[in-house]
Amino acid sequence: MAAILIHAAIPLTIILVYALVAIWGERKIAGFIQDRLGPMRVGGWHGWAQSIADLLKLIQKEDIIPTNASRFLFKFAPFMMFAASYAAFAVIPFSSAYIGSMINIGVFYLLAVTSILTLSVIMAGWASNNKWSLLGGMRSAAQMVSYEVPTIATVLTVVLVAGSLNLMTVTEMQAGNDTLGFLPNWLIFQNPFLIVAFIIFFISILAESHRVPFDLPESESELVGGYQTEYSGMRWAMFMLAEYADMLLLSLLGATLFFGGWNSPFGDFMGGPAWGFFWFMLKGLLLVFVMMWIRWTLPRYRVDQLMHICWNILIPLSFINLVLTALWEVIF
Amino acid sequence: MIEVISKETGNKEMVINMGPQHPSTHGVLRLELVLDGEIITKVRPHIGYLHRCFEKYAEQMDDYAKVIPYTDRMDYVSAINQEHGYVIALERMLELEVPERVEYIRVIMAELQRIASHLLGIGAFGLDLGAFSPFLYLFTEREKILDIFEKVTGARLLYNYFAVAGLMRDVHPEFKTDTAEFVKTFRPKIKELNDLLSYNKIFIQRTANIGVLPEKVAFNYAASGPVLRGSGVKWDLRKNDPYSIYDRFEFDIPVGTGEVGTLGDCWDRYMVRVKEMEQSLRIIEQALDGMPDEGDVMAAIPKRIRAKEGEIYVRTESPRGELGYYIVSDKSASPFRVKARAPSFVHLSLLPAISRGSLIADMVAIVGSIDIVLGEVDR
Amino acid sequence: MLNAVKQSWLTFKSIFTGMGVTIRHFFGPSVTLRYPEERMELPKGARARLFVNIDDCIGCNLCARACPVNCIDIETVAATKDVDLGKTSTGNPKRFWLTRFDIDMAKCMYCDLCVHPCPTNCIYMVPEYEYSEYDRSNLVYHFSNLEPEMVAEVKEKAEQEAEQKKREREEMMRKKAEEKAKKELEEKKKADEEATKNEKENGGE
Amino acid sequence: MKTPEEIFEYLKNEFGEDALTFEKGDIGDPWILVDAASIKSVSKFLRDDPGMRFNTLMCLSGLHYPKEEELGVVYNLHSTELNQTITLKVRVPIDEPAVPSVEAIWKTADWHEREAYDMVGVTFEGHPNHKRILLPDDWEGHPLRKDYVPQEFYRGVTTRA
Repeated sequence: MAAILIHAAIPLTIILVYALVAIWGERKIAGFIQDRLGPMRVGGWHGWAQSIADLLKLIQKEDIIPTNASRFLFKFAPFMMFAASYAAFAVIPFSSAYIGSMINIGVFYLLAVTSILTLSVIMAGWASNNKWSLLGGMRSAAQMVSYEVPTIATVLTVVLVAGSLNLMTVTEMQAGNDTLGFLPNWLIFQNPFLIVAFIIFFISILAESHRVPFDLPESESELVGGYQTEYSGMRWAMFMLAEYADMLLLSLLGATLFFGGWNSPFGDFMGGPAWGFFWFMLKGLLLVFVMMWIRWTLPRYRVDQLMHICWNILIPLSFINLVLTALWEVIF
Repeated sequence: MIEVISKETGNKEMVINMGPQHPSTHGVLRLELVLDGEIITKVRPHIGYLHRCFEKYAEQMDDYAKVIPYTDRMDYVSAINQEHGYVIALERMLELEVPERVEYIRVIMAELQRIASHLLGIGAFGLDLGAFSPFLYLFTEREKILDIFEKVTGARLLYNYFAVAGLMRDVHPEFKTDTAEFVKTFRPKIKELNDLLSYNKIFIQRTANIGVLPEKVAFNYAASGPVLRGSGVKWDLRKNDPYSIYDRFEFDIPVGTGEVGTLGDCWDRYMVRVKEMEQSLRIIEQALDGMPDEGDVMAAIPKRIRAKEGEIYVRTESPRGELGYYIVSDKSASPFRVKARAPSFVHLSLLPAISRGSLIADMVAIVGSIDIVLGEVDR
Repeated sequence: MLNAVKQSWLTFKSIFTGMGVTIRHFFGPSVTLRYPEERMELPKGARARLFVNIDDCIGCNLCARACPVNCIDIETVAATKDVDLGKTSTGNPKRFWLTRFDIDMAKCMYCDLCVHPCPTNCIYMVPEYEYSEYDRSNLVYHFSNLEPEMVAEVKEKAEQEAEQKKREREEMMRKKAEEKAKKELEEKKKADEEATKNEKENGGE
Repeated sequence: MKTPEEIFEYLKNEFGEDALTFEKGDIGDPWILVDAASIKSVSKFLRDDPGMRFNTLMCLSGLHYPKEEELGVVYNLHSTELNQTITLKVRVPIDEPAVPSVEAIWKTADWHEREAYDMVGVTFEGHPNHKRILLPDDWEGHPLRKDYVPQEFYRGVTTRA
């Protein structure tokens, strides 16, 4: 029992600490990109305690439920959303010494569990009984269902090369430093088609985690706040938390599949479980940084263009890529 | 939820209120949208939330000059241009001579204000489409212009700087160097804007072929300024009906080209504004060269203006288009009637004509591309 | 197919160009001020608050009349003959006690129209912008430096003088009227006398 | 390019002397006073005639003349093709302020006419959406009339400061 609790507590702690840091970090990054400073007041050095202050404020806020909302679903949606992203962390290998649950179908489980996010977004959008929320919910349902296909196809490509659905095994086989003599044995350097796969994967996770240029469900300049319009206080904070957790989850998945997970880029140098955790988080956070960087650069797509990109470009491309990878594997 | 069955398609339609409090209606504008899914079948703009009785105030004032600060408040983004139109109308009506130096300072100020206004318009347009950073970069540049204005006029937004046949105060000695410095630093920023936003493929996909305004419709709706020029019409009051001393300067009229989509789409209107800023810089440079260093900034006119009976309609090119003042005077000290023909008002009225059949996201782009200021729409 | 590849490439290229611009800004300096610690220096002629140098004010009311929003409220009392209010620094003689000179900064629209008509340049804008208040009535600035007792005294004096003047005028009027009446009476008398004389003369004939 | 006088002569040949009068104030622009009944046909002629080609209606304003107890509508026209300008004016009695709408000729007149109705109370016959534009639909009175007194209460809310 105690072991289970500890296993459950470790990812939760990581998520919570990460969310506080990432929200602060995103504001700082946005600030620096826009020639500002971002939060500077709370806590002294560069306003590091800003997220904590925000969290305290959100906890104290009134919990408003619209009169005509579907009360149960309205209350339940944020928790379900957070639960889905949290549960998926169980199969992420944080270090060579730690993985929440060592199951053989890790990737499959992760993709299945994250699909629940779609449900909770629709739930929130529909339960609010607000037209903007409904539009946001519907958009996001379409978007997430669609973009799951290229995500799965690219993950499948990796699985094909690695030969395992267990993320720990996938990571372990990326150890070592002898691709072309000096590069680490990461999957992205193994095979030219995996580079294409990574690009498709990265675009898809941008869309899956509602980041610019695909942030249509909550695009504030069109739909006010999308499915979050009617939420306030703690429930809204849960959405925020789930969103950032989702971002981290998909980035970590990307780091595991393409960038060698907890493997050090320098072979055995700076290896070991503790350094492994460090490298893993560093890789994940770098991807998160790129997502934020993109967010503060680009405008967003329109909903039909979003669908066009997915169904007409990414899905065919990802399947062609899958076939070519298979050929490459057979030949070499 | 209000649902209606469409007579034409038989689909269920949803009525949705965009505004008056909505992030991308640029103020308190309410658009009543009838949606079939996400496709707009009908738009009904509702205005008047910012109506501040400018015309009634103008009649109630006991002096023609007291109206000038109220003209500032119509289009608060380009206050100088609003004043310019009003004082020119009065000067033409009373046949007053304006000193040379005043004309040059007025042109420099008006062109700086045009750049400032376009910066805000372009920035807010990008913001509507989800690009946040360009907005703040452009705002930084706008602040520099406002700094110049503050040093000259004492105010940052609502200047009340132009007086009838003169200026409220002379410019400070560093005015020329300050402005020249700004012109120098601003040119590279336009290139940066083009890199970051104008030629960004996502931005082009969002704005090309959207909200197409054909030339004929534009004339019928009396569109003017960048909206008309975006449709490919070479029409600029500074060239076609020159006022002040604009006939002395050399500059081009940028028009829409349809290079990324259809002629007269949102991108063309946007690009006309970007190119216009470069032309304004050219005018400023020429005006700085030609501006006399010494001279009066106030013509010798009686302290209180008393007009004879008569009326006049004077139009000037404000950043948003043709700004007209129709002034009727009787023999009293206050105007009998002042009507401001606001370009934003006219442009907003053509919104239903160009937005039928588009998506909600396009609606945002169209409203942003015609660049309305609600203060001017409602007056 | 080739076109699609080209389009995708152009899309990526434009995205990377944009990202290049933002990352340059990321490492560039910040342009903002951290307000309470750092303050912007307003230029000399900035219009942020109205100020009245009350010693120079002659109470001519021109500024109040120029104001489009009527935010200046002036009450003057004519100085009595026995006091000399002196002259302003510009040399204009002062003839009025300024019992009230209030400016409601909540109403003011910073248009600068009141500054120009002033004959002694005693009302002007100062670059001082940090004067927000919790109560709107605190935004009414009282520039008159007369104590309430002084105001009362001055008013009383002025009233007395006015009354005296009135009385004097009445006196004068009465005198005039009396004189006029006298004159008229005399004229009438004369006329009467003449009439009787004439009558007599006529009657005598 | 024609001067207003020439345009007046041109119009007189077409519509006769009864409907049109040429007027000018002591200062400013001259205008042509048009009979309310014929404003629509005059407008259509001005737009379509090859010698006129007034393709834009720059401005349309409503006026109130308290002394004559009349309302006026002023049309400022411009031809971008021939670069000429003319001002038309219509005056109607205040108790029967009906003017034919020119919305069908220049679409821009739509909102301008609604504003004129809202502000001075001229009614436009044949306007497709004849409603107030700036003020709420149930407002009383027309604010730009010289004798306008604002209503005390609007839906139970005082209109005083």
